[in-house]
Amino acid sequence: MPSLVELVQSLVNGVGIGLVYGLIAIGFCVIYNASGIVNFAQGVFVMLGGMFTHAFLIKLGWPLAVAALVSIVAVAAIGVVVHVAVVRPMWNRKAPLFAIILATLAVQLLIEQIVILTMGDQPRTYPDFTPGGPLKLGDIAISYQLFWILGCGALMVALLTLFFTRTRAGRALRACSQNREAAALLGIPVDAMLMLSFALSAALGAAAGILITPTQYTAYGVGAPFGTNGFIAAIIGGFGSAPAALLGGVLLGVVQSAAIVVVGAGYKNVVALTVLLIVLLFFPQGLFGGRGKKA
Amino acid sequence: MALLSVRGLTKRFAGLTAVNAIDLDVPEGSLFAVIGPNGAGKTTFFNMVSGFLPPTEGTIAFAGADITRLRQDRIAAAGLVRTFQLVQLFKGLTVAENVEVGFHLATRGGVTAALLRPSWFRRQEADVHARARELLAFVGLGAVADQDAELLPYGQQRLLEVARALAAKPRLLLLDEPAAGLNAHETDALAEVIQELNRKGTTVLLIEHDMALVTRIAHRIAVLDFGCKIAEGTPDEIKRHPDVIAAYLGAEETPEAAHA
Amino acid sequence: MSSPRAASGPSFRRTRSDRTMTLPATISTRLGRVGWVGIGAAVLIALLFGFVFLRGGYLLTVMQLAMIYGLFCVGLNFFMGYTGQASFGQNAFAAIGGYGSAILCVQYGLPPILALVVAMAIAGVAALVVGWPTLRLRGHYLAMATFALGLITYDVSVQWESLTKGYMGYAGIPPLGIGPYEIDDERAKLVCLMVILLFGLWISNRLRDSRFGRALRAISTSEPGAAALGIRIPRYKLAAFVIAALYASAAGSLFAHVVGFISPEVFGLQMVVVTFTMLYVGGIGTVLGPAIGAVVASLLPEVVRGTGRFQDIAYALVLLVLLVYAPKGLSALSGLGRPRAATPQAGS
Amino acid sequence: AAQDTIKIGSSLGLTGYGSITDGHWREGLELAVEALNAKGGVLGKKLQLVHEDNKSIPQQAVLVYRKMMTEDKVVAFDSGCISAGNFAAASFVTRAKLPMMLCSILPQQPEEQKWAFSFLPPPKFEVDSRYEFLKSKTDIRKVGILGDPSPYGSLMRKFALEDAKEFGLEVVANESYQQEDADFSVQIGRINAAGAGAIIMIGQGNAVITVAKNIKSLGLDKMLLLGSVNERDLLVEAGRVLGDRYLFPSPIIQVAIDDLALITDPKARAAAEAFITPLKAKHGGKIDTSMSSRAWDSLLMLAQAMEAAKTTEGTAVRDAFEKIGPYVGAGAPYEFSPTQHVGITKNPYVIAYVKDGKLAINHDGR
Amino acid sequence: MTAADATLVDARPAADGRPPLIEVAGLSASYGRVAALKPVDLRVGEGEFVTVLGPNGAGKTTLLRAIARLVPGAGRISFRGQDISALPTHKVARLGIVMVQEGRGLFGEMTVRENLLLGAYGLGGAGEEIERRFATVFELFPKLRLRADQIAASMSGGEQQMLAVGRALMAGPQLLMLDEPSLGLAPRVASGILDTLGELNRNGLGILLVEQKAPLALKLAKRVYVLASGSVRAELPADQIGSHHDLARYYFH
Ligand SMILES: Nc1ncnc2c1ncn2[C@@H]1O[C@H](COP(=O)(O)OP(=O)(O)OP(=O)(O)O)[C@@H](O)[C@H]1O
Ligand SMILES: Nc1ncnc2c1ncn2[C@@H]1O[C@H](COP(=O)(O)OP(=O)(O)OP(=O)(O)O)[C@@H](O)[C@H]1O
Ligand SMILES: CC(C)C[C@H](N)C(=O)O
Ligand SMILES: [Mg+2]
Ligand SMILES: [Mg+2]
Repeated sequence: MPSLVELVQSLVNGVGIGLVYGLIAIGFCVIYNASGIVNFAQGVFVMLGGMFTHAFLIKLGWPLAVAALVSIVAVAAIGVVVHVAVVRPMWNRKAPLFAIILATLAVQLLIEQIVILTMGDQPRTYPDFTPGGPLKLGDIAISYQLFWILGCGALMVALLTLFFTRTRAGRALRACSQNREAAALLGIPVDAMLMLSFALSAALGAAAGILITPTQYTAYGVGAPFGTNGFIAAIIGGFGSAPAALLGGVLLGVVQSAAIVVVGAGYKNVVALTVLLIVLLFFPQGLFGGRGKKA
Repeated sequence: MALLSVRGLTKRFAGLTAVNAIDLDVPEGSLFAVIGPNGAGKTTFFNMVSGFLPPTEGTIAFAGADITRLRQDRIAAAGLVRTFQLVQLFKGLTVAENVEVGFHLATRGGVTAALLRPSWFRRQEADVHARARELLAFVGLGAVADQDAELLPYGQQRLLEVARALAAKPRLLLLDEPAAGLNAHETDALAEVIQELNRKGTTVLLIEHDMALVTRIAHRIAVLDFGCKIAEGTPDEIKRHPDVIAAYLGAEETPEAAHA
Repeated sequence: MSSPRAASGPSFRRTRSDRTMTLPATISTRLGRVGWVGIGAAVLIALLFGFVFLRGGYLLTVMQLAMIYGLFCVGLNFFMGYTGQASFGQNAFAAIGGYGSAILCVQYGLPPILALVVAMAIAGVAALVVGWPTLRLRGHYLAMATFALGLITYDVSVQWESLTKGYMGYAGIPPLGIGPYEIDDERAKLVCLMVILLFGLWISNRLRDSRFGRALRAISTSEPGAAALGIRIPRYKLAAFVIAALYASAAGSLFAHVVGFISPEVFGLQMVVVTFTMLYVGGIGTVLGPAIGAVVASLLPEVVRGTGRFQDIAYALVLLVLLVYAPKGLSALSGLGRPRAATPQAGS
Repeated sequence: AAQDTIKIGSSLGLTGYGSITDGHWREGLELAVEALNAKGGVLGKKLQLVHEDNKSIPQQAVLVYRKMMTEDKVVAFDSGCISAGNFAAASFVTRAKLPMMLCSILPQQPEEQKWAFSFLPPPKFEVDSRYEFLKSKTDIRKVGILGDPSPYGSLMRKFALEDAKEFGLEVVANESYQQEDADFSVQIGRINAAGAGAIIMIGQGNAVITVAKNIKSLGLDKMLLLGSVNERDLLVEAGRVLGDRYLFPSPIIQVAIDDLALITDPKARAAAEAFITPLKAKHGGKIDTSMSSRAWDSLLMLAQAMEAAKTTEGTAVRDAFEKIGPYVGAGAPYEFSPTQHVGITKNPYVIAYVKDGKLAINHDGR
Repeated sequence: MTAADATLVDARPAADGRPPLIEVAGLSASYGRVAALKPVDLRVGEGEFVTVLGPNGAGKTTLLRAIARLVPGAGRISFRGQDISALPTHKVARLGIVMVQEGRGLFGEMTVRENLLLGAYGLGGAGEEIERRFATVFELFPKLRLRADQIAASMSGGEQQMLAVGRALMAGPQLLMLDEPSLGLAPRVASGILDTLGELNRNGLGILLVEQKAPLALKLAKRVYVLASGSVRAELPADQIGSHHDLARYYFH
């Protein structure tokens, strides 16, 4: 029978990894909100964020803030390239949505291979932003980096929510996803908006990667598992809303850690995904996605 | 006896009562119209009757049997078929195929029959092909039978939806604004189609804003406003009904519409 | 940045709900009938097939796998193409087929054909049981739920070592055969798989143009419209799902018997990605598309194998070009040749 | 021209989870081919290495094995660590009567094992060297296991559970993980809560970095991490996090790369030197030797068997290979025989740790 | 044919020499091989109210879409003398050419208010002007004020049509193109909208209206184009078409 401390520590650990999932999930929301596309290349944006920052921080010795900023800008630029070179031409040819999603998978493969060729396949990591730690609350340990993740995650969620509901550009982005023709007829530059969404989403992915690399590592191949977990988190939350995505991630993390305690790590995904299925059966739009249900 | 009999039918959304305790009897063989201002609750009423929305309160009986909360396909199978205000065509299918789908209830055969194609099944398929074309000719779409349904202009899409519903051989046909988007001539043609099938025995319940059409073909009219039934009667009664004029028609409207 | 032609154009026409909820049926059906172009494509595939058959070598294996994946895709096409639903988890049923065949043959000594059929039955029942609650979901949520099914099956096949031997994999699975006659020769195997795939296509074609197939296709574009005409949507979706599962299971079994070895990775995410590629490259919702896609997407990596370290890059680039320039699949290119060509192309 | 070269095939997981290991395996093979060809080749012919990426999945392995058999007409295989891929191909390679040298464990079917030779140290050695270390150098008596479900890992876990008693140790927690997991805190927390003083990690690959990070962020500053054999880059990266609390079994050559004197047996040192000198010349300082040295050995031994058999015909080469007898290689000593197809029969590992970004042997416990 | 009718109205630029608000010359458009619009000439002067009539499938929608650059067309479109035939849709919109689509084209998952706000997208952040326009639209369609926070897709058919027209007005158009705005509206509301259009027109707004309901459409229009099979069959002064006038003779043939 696990002790209370052990249980609480497991819960904290679950929240910790859940925040990581949630952070990745947030990036999905932007492109989805703007186009209805699930960008499976989102995971590689996360990966690239970590890779670039590692290169600038460790190899070139830049200060963290500068390394992070430059990485975010660079990844955002890659997001723009993905849009211009792949998504836009497909969209303009009326490609089915799932074909575009498939294309983002091909983009993932492409970027991964380019990373292997240019940066190698070794994993990299760098230290926590704040040295020392963990914070000890009695016997419970919480890593400093978690506070960074939590803080930045909350900030990202808040800013995104404001952006989508309160700003003209944010509204316009959502409009593009719902009816591109109508949006264009109102003077919204639809292509530019979509491009913006890819840039923003890539930037968010990069930020996530920068924040979570210290808790683990990054390497050319982490995009797929990152993307998968982020996608699951976003679905649990209810696709398309940043706060829900973050919460969905936390929920996923907590369920997984509970599963490890109860049935062991081998079946943790089986349990977590079964829980997900059950959640979906009762909340077919995700836990926090009740809005806008059609009759 | 009434073919469709509705008692106390109510639908509430969050704070809004879209349909409020409506009683309605549609006699077998009649051509019945429901009119009312925008947002009066007409479509919501249809949605409940056809099983697309669960009512908050009330009962719906069709041909003597209670169909409240029955699944949509069961209701259709019972002989109550509807069209939609926003057309719901099968876009990837041709015009003829759309109508062929309409024969779903009138035909049988699943995977096994499709694989083995026994002679009854082949006959049935041939029959369906032929009758689909007849129906299309009947509503005036014979020329575009092999075209992609998606590419029809709006008015023809509405006609196609009517033809498709007819294929299901409904006892009661619910039409939600079938004349929207049709011009005067096309509306006339549609009116003839509706009257013709009514003569052949199909009961029709019709939502329409085109008063000229309604007053010309409907036997009886019910008027909804703010979810409530404010009047019911023959076209003549309704045209003169003060509440209806106030709520819906507007003083100057009646002559205008009549002459169109 | 903006080319006015590309920026305008009818490209905006589709709204999101069009794109998410209803999969691709709009493109599909009008190209679906096996017309002239279909015959052309079939002839091309037959030529490729003949070439590989005569040339021999490892391309036989490539083609064998293409036939197996093709069978999988023909099944998936019932659910994703005709019915317009998303499933990212059909690999689960392939795993049931594969492991069913392996275990039934190796542990219980069943003859391969019988094992294949029994495994299909198991997969069918499994699809029925999980599909019944799951198929109420739509769009991305259905995609996710099915994705979860695939992941769960994967993890179970890894963890349940007493049954599946985990990552160690299952070896020594006997080849297909009847009685004492085993199909051992690579060419014979290929022909056998080809016949099975043709049979699968024949079923697909028959079902598509029937009352059953029309109902599926109706559901894919308008569920309300279909329901209003009396189509029992849950039942038809479930039927399509089960059919897809039966095909997937058969494909999984065939893999086991043809290769003689399976392990969880065979039925992993890779399979989902590969089959999706095939479905979209070939043309989803068409009868022949899945088979064409399977052959093209299987041969493509071999064509670019010569690029060595750049193989994946070359593959991804070619795939992207295909998706960009034939976004509705290769068999949709044929639409250009048909009268009343369907889709307006921007700037053309 | 085909007759002028002897082609050796290699199925490698150059992408996917085997990428790092198999990348090094390829380096070793290439080096051996160059060295052999410089000396005139084998049987008077040049050796040629044909390798294909199996993407770390069996379906691809089947394809590339077949491709190398039918297109390149290789006469033998020397393949990487993706066990499942090698298993998948084993049946038809066996039927074609081609010998296969493997970085992975042996296939499970008896008739397939006749044609396969494993250069991977048996899993028991990895476990025992760590247990021995705990027993003799520390007073830790309770350990927790954290392992992945790879074929090699599963075997190792079996030994870890069986052997503990022998070394006076108790396994108080038996946890598992998956290669791609992003966090192991829960498992580590449970191992800690069970009172273990050391984690026996079972499984190669990047995960060790995350494990080290997790131990650190849980503030477990007494916990030792005894990892599996691994690539130099990973060892160094994890060592950077945990310092000398991260210990791992290593073939001596991996530690001795800058100081061959660490290898005491002169014969072994000579073999190592023959390997390391060209390796350094080719790849500079940043090299890993734990995989590549055995790859090198495997190819040299294969060449020796061909010379002995005076042919490249499969059956003859295999029989000759079984007769090579004791062989002191750069990575380990081997002793293959008709009944022994796992060549490493003596524990080749020392326990090492990371010191100033380099690997060091742990002589004194801490 | 209708050559006589077609010359009843002088289609040359207005006497003051100003270029017309919009002028279309030889505009054609096709979907694949379907020539939905054969070369068409059409003009709306400053402050003019022009109606396009025509049977189903005549190409009316296509005409509007081509002007809005939603379908690529061949031919020349100029707006106040400026050639816009190569501009992307959103730039055309920014010039003040605003279109109410057939089938409404709402942002279904957004609220009524958000839809209206997006109508004023071109205004940027200018708060006061937006408020003023809100007031105008709400006055015109009080229902929209009541339902300001309802999700657009859940509005009734007619309410959605009101929203579509309201949203277009939020854009402060120079030329308002409407594709069957009366579709699904109760007679009172339909004539209400028409009245509003009339008033907007009196205040100088140019309007190009596509309508099936001839009587409604003719009440306000100065000129009428009759479109059939993708070509302009006639161009008539509206007052020439009384209730007695048989439009059908232009439709067929
Ligand atoms: N899902 C919903 N949520 C909230 N309100 C709804 C919903 N569906 C309908 N309503 C509201 O209920 C009222 C009745 O709508 P309904 O569609 O039945 O009207 P209608 O009579 O068909 O109008 P119209 O003639 O304009 O089509 C409307 O005010 C509408 O906004
Ligand atoms: N996307 C499309 N692809 C192919 N053909 C089309 C497409 N859209 C319309 N058409 C065809 O173009 C012609 C003109 O259609 P359009 O929609 O412009 O007519 P309309 O006059 O607006 O008709 P309605 O009054 O019914 O709205 C029709 O024959 C129609 O079938
Ligand atoms: C040595 C290893 C890398 C073995 C590998 N994990 C496998 O068994 O597939
Ligand atoms: Mg309505
Ligand atoms: Mg139109």
